[in-house]
Amino acid sequence: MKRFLLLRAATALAVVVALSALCFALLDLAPGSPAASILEARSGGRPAAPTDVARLEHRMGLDDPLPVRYGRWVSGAVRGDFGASYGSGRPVAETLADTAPWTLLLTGVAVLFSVVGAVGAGLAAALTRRAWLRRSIETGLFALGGMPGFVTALLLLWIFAAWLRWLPSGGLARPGEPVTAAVLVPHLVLPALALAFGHHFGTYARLVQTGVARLRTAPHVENARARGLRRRTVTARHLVRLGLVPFAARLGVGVGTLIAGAYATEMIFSWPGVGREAILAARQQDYAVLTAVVLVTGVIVVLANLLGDLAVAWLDPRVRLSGRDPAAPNGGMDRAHH
Amino acid sequence: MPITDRADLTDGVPPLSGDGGTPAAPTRGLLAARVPVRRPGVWAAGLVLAAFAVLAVFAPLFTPYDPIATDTAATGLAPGSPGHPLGTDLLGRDLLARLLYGGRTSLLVGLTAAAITVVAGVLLGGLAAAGPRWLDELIARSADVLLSLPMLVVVLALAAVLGPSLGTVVLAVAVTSWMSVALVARAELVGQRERLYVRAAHALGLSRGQVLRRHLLPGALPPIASIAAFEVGHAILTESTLSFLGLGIPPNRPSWGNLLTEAQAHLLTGEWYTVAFPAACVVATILAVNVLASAAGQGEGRAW
Amino acid sequence: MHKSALVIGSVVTATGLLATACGSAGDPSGTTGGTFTYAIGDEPETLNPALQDEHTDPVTEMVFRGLTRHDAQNKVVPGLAESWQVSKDERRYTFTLRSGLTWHDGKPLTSRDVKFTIEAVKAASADAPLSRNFTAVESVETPDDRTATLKLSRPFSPLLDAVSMGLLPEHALKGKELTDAGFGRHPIGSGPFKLTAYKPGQYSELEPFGGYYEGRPKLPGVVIKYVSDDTARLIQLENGEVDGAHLQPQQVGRVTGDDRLRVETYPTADYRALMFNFKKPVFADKDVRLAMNYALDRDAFVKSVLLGQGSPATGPLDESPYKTGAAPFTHDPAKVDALMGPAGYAKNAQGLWEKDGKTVRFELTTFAEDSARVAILNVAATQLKQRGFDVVPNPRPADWVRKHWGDLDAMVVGWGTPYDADSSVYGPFHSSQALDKGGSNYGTYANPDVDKALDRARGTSDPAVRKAAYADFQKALAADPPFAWVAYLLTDNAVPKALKGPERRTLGHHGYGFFWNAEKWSWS
Amino acid sequence: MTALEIVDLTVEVPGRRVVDGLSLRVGAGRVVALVGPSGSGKSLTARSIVRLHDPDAAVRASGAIRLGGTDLLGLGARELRRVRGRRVGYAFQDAAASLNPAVTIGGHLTESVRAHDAGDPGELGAAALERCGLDAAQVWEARPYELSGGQAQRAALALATVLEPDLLIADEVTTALDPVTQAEVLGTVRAQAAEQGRAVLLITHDLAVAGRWADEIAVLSGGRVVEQGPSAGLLAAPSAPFTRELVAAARLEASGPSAHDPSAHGHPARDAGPLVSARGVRRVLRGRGRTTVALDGVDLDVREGESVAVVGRSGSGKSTLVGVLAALDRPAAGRVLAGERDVWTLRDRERRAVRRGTGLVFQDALASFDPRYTVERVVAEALGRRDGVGALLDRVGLDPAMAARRPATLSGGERQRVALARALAAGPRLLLADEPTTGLDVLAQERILALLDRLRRDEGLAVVFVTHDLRVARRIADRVVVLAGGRVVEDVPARSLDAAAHPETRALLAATPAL
Repeated sequence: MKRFLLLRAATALAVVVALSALCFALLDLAPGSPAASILEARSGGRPAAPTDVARLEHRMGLDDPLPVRYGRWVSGAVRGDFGASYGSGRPVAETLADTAPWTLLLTGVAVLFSVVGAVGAGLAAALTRRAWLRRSIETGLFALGGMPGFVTALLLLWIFAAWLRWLPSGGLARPGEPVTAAVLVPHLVLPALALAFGHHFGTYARLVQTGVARLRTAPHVENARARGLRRRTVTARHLVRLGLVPFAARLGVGVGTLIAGAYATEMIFSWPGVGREAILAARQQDYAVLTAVVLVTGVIVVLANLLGDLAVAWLDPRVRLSGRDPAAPNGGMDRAHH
Repeated sequence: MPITDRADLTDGVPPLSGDGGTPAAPTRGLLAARVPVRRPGVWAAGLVLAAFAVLAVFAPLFTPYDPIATDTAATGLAPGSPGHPLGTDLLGRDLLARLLYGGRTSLLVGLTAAAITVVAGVLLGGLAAAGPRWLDELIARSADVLLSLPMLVVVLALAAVLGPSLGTVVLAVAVTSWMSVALVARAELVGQRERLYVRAAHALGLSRGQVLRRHLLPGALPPIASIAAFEVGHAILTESTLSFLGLGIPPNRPSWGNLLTEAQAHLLTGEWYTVAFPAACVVATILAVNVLASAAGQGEGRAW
Repeated sequence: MHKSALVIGSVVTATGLLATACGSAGDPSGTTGGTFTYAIGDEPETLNPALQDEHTDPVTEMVFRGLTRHDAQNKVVPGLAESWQVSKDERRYTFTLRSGLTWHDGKPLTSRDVKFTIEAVKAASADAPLSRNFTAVESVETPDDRTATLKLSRPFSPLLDAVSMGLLPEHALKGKELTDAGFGRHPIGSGPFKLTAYKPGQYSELEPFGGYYEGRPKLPGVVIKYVSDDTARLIQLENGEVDGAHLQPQQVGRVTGDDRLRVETYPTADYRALMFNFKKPVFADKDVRLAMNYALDRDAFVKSVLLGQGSPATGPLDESPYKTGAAPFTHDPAKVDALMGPAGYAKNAQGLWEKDGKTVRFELTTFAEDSARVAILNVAATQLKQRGFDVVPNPRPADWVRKHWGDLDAMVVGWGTPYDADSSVYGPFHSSQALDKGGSNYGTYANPDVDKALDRARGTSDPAVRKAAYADFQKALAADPPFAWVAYLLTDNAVPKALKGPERRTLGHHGYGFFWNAEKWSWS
Repeated sequence: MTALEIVDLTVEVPGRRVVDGLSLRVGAGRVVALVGPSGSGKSLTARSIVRLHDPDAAVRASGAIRLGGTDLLGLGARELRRVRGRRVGYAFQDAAASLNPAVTIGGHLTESVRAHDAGDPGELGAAALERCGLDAAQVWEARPYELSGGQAQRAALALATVLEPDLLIADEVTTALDPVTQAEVLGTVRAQAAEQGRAVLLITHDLAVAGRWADEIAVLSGGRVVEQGPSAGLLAAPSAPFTRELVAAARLEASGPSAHDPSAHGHPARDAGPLVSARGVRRVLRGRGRTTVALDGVDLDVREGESVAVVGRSGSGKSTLVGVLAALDRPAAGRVLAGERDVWTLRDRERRAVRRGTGLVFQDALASFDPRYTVERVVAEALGRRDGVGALLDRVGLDPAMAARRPATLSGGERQRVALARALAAGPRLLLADEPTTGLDVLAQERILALLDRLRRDEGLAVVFVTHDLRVARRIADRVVVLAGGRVVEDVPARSLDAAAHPETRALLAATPAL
């Protein structure tokens, strides 16, 4: 187990390093000058004069070679200094400190919804003997799976905020209102639901369903029944735990999808998280912010993957022996739909 | 589920299947061929896809309108208006024409992206499975990195380097989804390689190439076909999401994603059908594709 | 049934959540009598007025005040300066500040702040778009606390307009960069409202400033909420989560039916036009450009793209006091034929104008992210095509456009200002401002008559001379059009019926300026 | 005293009546073996006792199953649960698979005790483990996959008997075990039955096992008990024709002219050089953190026409040896010679020719066929053409009409013949057979063995036959090689096996039941 943990952690670290280099390089490849877009943003969308652009680029050090800039960035990043936003001049670290917790909260709750809902629906579909129930759950899951995440979000917004007016449509709280739990919860429900339902919810539920259904006639489940265990014990201890392994293996990767999905969800629900920050930064070519956000997102995803691996190892101790690829024998359907 | 990466570690005797007389659980290969015939849903899904494909390919035969030509004399017509069965948008563009031509784009993106994804994924997965251990590790770790990288960034960079276009979307989808195919292909090939019948084939004196061609690839094909079908749906979904974020198909080329994006501003202002039609097309296509994909991957405990 | 327990449990939990949530959701009665909450799409990068252009966002507009300001007719009137004198040679402006002015933090506001502001903006050059307005200022003298004298190297008539820019506090910015992020988010101004909280990505909260020179504003508070999604903004308005909101044209109809709300529709000086790139030979013939100006059906644009929220545009100064109506552009297909025929063009088999085997073929592009511009592009392309111009509509992403200004054929652009005409016509139309020279004349339009008229208008503050110069300018432009003008936009804002005070004025880019007289607003 | 009485039991699965009027008694303290060929309804009968069918399959049972006066068939789900585990213990064929890999052995025992509120789990569990010959302190915290096959089966047995049930159903519990372990496990079962007055229903296809460890044998055929009686008497004087057939097959006596008789086959090839030889072969297996030396300096020659049985316990390296001899697995040290040539210095193409010249048959025949292939394709692939498939099938005693079927639809014996047909397609001089009859019922086993005899006799085929069953080894081989810990510990002619001296061989001999 120790070896397994170390191996996983080392891999995660390597992934983060590779990620930082990759996203720095990727953003560097993007043409178009951040300076131009800053100036344009400042002048109300009017095109900026090329000489001004060149001057600003020089001042921002954007004309240094890529390795120099990467070195500068890394040496800052390890000290928690991600530079300042090209646009507002605000330290990126400060922006992250302001926004990352909200994204974590949103995705955390969405993961919770996703897990509770998918496990619930999947188990119901796997365990019920009523064909109509199973079929209607399956159909519902299929329908959810066919809907782009943003459509789901808009639909929820339309139903619960615009039509029924049960829930607020966005933000953390009313402006000026202290952000307390009682205020936050209703504001959180719609975006978290949208995020959970809009991103692989069906996949998860189906993984639970097939994972559990496949085990229903497994010898150890049969044995558990033959030993006169209570149905609840058989289901919870012998059927569900191992049946959740494929789902858990997939969930770690899925969190990445979810966070990426949060980008659009945060835009729609005015949720002040890193995703919204990233989209805005991307539109303004504010690479200082974008690079940091991507890195932070990547770190969260890597951590989520790590947690997913640990969950799998906990659910199925055999995995600890092999030390890698807990998902692979189950088909490893690691589709990332960001 | 059982982790049998070294079945020959002990001389352990594999369990018998039941009393031995009755056929064991049907194998996947068998089912892949059988399932579609048995399930009406599969036929329906195939029909829907075929209909969409025909409508898209022969779009000009089904509508006299140019999907991007505006008509300021016929703006915002409701469905059922004379000459415009599905109505028009606020610029007077015929919605049916836009849906048909949009289907062209979306299906094209879906199919080509899925094709590239699957070919690349199988190739890389095959390399990982067959190649030396370091290559396996390299591919697996690259997949890890890419899975951790929000797709948005990749697409942003690609769109910036190549300019947003259909090709960029296709490439973006492929670059960000080959990993799943590669992982499945690798797992399948490794799993197949350790199956007894592959050993039996080697024992017959077949060459590596022959074994790969006759046994490994056909064996890995159903799950790959299944994932390929999912990729088509995934690509269409991704196309629409990217277009929604303004990173996808150039806005002037109708695609279902673009139609949705344009229309979503009208969700509350009366023109609900501008959202409903393209959304229905996307959902129906992905449903159909998913039904087919599940049928292909049936029995593997695989989900979509 | 044990197996259903989990499912039912989760359903119960979810329902419970919903139930809790419902209690605290939308309160349709609004907050009448309290803080006015207004939702807008764009959030500025900074609240420093010197880093914005003359069209400032609502918060900056309310927090800051300049030496001068604009009235409902966009005329320059006293702001922090109670009066000013201009020397005969128009190279010396002397401003007298009102007495007893203070900053929001209670520090006194003096002429040294005027000097600091102008010098800081000048020094910031590229960082501050408005520095272009102060290039002519040679020095600022402060003989006493209430007097500031600006010395100019040459006459620059837009100066009074330029000093409407919000004044910056020396004590808060001394020794710092003008782009200082802290100041950009926690600005100290001298305007009618004081910023009490700014949550980036969420909202800004303002309270009335008691030390404002016209007295404490009547509204007990203003919140500007940043809601980028148009639909979400409408929902929040309807739910009562916000009291007022900036509206999209297609949303006006829906809000009009709401008996709690009133829609304030104001004209803007923000026009849309098709800009031609004069480096492309296809646009060399002015008759072709004239013909295109006659080929556009501007009323159809207003009706379709803008849903009535706009008016036809024929030139850059239609919403300006200098408007002459020199350009007779209407939708006139016969005129198109009459212009194209003599110019040597004939319709080919596809019904396209053709000369020497070449059609009038060009790509019409615009920022793909701006859906309103894309809509204009498509309608324009369709209309021009119907009249025989071989237009290829192709919106492109802003990044791409920014890199390829010189290569574009034609582009849907937006310009215009409600303030001094100079700032929105000199840049795009004067040949000295051509793209290659680092200016914003992106089409590289060059017309000596236009140049002469613009220079004349800029060089004097004599209203009569300026009027004549701009008349000449408009005439020259109409004869040799650099653009095909499409429409001016109207801007719509929903406010509660109980809110009194918003007053119609021609607004600027983005419809910014709605809060121009917020200090006078009150609940009825 | 009758503990279990089954009266006129009929079990139907959709479309088929599998058990048809079966009646059976098991007295307290008695071990009754339910013996029958594959498909005779043994397992279904056992499962019917505690209604352990697939929840989705519509299995219908009628008749009466009385356990000390309770009719189990009449019980509701709640009452039945109280019977399961407490009054009826059930031990499964694949012990490791029948335990949850995520739960420790102690955890399994604890939950069983708790489910019936039967007392202190730690105490009862430990006692049950001790009874089954396991050290509770050692295995309590272990997870099933950490145990050896024998340990797992003991643990499963302890689990089935932790609450000292009146009846233990042992469903093919030792089929996958080597004879030594089998003897230990069944010895325990029998001892416990006697000590605790427990009735044991021993389901097995192996008549010899039944004869050695059961008090009574009930022979099942076509869903009925055709004969029931005390083991010794029944085996000595079977009365029902089917029983006679079964007993004959189980005696493993060659029916035709013996293959052992050198004069019977036309290739007295003792003088010729070996077909294949292993010289100092060492093979190391690596897997999941464990490294095992599977073969350690093995020398072996197989000559033309010779039949060599390789026997040994689980893990002794038997199957590894087959892989090495087949030129499939490369040894870490030592040489494998085909004729005079070292196969691992040959070029790839030549090595493949060596493989073609060697037939290989696996225990799990079905798994050795590509699931997409029909019988015809399976054989044709080895043959290189389609037209000889019918003849080959005929040669292994299969109806050529079977060519169109898929192996999955065939019975175990038929599959193994298809495997043989494939192995013979390229006309090999050597056949390597890795436990080809393990898991087959005696009748099917006998048919395969007879077929091998005939092939040796008619075609002079050399055979290396891996088995853990000394009776089979005796029946098929000229020479018996005993492996232990990856080494050859005994290499003797089959007829002098009884005189073998090595303790490993003695242990195997002692553990092997005989009729």
